[in-house]
Amino acid sequence: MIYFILICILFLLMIGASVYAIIQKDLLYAVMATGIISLILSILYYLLQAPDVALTEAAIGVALTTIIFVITIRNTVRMEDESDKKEKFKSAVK
Amino acid sequence: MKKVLVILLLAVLGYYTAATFFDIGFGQPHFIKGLEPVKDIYLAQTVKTLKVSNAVTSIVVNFRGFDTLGEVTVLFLAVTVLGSVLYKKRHEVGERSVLFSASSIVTSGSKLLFPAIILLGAYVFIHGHLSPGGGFQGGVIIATGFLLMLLSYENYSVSHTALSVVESLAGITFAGVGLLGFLHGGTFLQNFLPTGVLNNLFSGGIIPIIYIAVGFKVGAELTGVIYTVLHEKGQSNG
Amino acid sequence: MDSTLFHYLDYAVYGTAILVMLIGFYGTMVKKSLLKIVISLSVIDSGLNLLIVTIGYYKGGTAPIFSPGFLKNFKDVSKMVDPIPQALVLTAIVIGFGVTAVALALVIRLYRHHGTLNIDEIKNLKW
Amino acid sequence: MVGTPVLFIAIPLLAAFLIPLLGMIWKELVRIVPGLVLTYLLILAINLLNHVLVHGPIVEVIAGWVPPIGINLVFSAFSGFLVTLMIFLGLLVWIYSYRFKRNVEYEPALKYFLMLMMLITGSVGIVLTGDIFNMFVFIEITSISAYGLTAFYKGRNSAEASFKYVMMGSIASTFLLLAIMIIYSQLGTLNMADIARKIHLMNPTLKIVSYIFFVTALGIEAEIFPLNGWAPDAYAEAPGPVGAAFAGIVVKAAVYAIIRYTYTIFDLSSSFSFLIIIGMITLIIAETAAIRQEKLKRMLAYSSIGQMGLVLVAFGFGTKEGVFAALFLMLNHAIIKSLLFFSGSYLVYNSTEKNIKEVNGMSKFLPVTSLLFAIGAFAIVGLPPFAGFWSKLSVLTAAADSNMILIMVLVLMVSVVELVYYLRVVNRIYFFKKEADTKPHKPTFNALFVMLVLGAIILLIGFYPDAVTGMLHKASASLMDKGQYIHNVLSLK
Repeated sequence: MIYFILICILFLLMIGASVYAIIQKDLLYAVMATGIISLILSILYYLLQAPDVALTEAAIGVALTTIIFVITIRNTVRMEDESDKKEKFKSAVK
Repeated sequence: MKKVLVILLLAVLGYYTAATFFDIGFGQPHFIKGLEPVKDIYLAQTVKTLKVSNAVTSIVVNFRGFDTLGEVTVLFLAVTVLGSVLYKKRHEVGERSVLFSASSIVTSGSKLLFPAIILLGAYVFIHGHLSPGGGFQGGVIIATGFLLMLLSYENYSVSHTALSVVESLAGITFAGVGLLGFLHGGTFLQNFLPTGVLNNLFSGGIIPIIYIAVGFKVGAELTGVIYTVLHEKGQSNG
Repeated sequence: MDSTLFHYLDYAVYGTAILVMLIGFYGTMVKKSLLKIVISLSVIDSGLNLLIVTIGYYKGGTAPIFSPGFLKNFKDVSKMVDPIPQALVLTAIVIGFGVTAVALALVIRLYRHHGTLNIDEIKNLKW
Repeated sequence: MVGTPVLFIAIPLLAAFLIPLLGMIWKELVRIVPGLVLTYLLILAINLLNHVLVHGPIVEVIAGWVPPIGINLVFSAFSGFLVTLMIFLGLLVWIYSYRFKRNVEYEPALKYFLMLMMLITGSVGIVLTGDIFNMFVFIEITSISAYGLTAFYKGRNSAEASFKYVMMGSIASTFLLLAIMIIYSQLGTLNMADIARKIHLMNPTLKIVSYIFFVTALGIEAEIFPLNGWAPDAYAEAPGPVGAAFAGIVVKAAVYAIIRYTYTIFDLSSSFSFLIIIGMITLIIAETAAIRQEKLKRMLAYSSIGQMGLVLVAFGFGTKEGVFAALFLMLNHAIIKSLLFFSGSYLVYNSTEKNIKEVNGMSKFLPVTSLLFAIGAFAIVGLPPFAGFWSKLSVLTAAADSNMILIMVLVLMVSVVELVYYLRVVNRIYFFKKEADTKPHKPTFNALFVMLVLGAIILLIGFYPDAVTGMLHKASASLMDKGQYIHNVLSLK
């Protein structure tokens, strides 16, 4: 039973994260959401008896893809609607 | 209006995809009865002929090794395309973008972790035929090690020449081992080495050799991707 | 009680994967920001990969690794999950990463030229 | 045995990995080595094709596992013909761009030639492979190099065109993987011949769904109507020779894939009329769009899309004559459209907009290039005595044989539209006054050589079509014979 609830929570989290990744205006948060999708995916792969795929997804999806997105956002704009272009990543972090 | 149309289109697509996959069913044998699926042959031959413990490795490197050659080429091409798309004349190359200024805890911590990460990556791809993992996973782990160093040290740099030499040599090893399979009247990528004993480190014939080459290649390529993108300091209005 | 619940769970895996894919498709078609489109493409890839791995799964199967423990206890190959979808997904993930990197490089260059990522403002070519 | 088909993949890959190292020794090697590789492959292809026409298809096994276990390559008369054509065009594109790229620096030149070689290798792989997932990998190789080549020039809107292409391409690969997995989940195999043998056991609904996914995915690459939004931009923004490579090599490979799925793998009775319908829609819409274009390369791109529609129509007849006509069209289209792209990019060489009106009066300054462009234009419309006449004639006779008079009439009407917009350009070249601000650019020796070779081939086929028809008949016979294909692949021990 507890197992069931756990898996259901994983599924709901994954759908929630993907919806969040699409509707969130702040691209940095959206990218973090894709990172969370990958993390949940790699747990699911492990549960589906695919350890090789889980390892790959954890390394590529969570680490590399996310960091490339973050670097791109750093070099371009952070907000989706770009209403004020001045507000860049760096000033927001500090 | 457009959104409604898109949602309608996606609803149709989703309905048919979902119907198809619910039809296929989850978790039970779904192949049509009476056929012998290839996976049974793969699993049997993995132990019997190739003496490899990890069936995914044997498929990726041997049975469907040609796919892997293509896949490595895709990554190689991605690095090439990245360099071509983001190419700037030498004097225009900007500084590296710095995501954050790292404190001394981060720098010394990553210095400490870096050898361990590289070691883990090497372990993963050397043991690719025995345990989960392999060339891709190990290569990616090594690339994350370099990523850590690049992020925490502002002036840490990887020699571009060294990266491309490693990449080329690993690629040549892969294709060359493949061509050596023609020895003794064999075919491309055919195993020509003794296969050893199951679950030993030295087993599986050419599979560990190819996976180690793939590991080096993927590591060098992904490091190259990160390095190229990181050196792309954006001007606000270009 | 438990078994019926788990029966619904069967459909939940496919449902989740397809839903994630559809959400990604929605993003690629509706969103205006180039980066958002690339994010949507990577969401599609996630859903697709989950779908493919799920096809290879058998209930109560073990991972396709002939470890010494497996050889001692089971010796039954049919207890293993299908390794082929896993091998294909391995390839697909790496290829997807390469495509994502290329797309992001193009995004950076478009930003360098136009100073914006909004599709409506970049439209020099007819879409 | 003179060589094996796997060398078509292995040698270019080996060279691609070697070239960055060789470039460190002597920078000129970066330009020379791809040409040497392509020359060697062309010789190999011609040798193998001669062998195959006499002795029957070669099936190459990889990694020592016979089909359906391992991956296999099939070099039949049909695939061999396409491979030879592609490598020949690739070699011409290389000769054309060898000096064209002189003014480019070392690093972009290295990347250009690598991407060009991989584009050709990927397309050859699509044609040769006998495994559906392997085909997916080669499609990805081809499309990634195409993305890079589209975005090669900095100044124009190339990155935008390329981004569009990336978007469509990613969606295409999603559908392709879905279709592959549906088939795998039912039949448990990925080998084409094995699937073709077992496909009748599959649930019809699943079969239709996977066929539609396949055609959607490949239609994006093959420029079928609702999915070809990327094509005109990519053709217009890519460097001139790359446009020729797209029209002559990439699209051919994608069309090959559609045909292989329709003819060999799926035995759906309604799929042939489906091909005719989508081909006809593509043809009509593309040709009417071409007449409205103001930029030369966009016009050529729409014309290329239209020709692909015509090829699909011809394949859709499902008869031996139809297949023969389609293959003849593919051959002619590859040669003629390359000539048009090569000469057209010199006619508008120095302009930034590449508008059609900038070709005005070019015949006085570039007589040979203008003449060759005119030959290409007349040939692609199908005027005698050029090569295009015979292919269009064979399409019409094939339509008449299948009692499809409506199709015949429509094809003729579309040809008139085609004639109008090509004549408009030729008219401007010969009878208009040169615009004041356009500066003609003399073609380099290599470019002129390539164009003359292509023009000579057009005239040769025009006056003496028997030079190729024998081979085309054998190629179409090898495509139609599904049972023989399955037998050849699966009888290996």
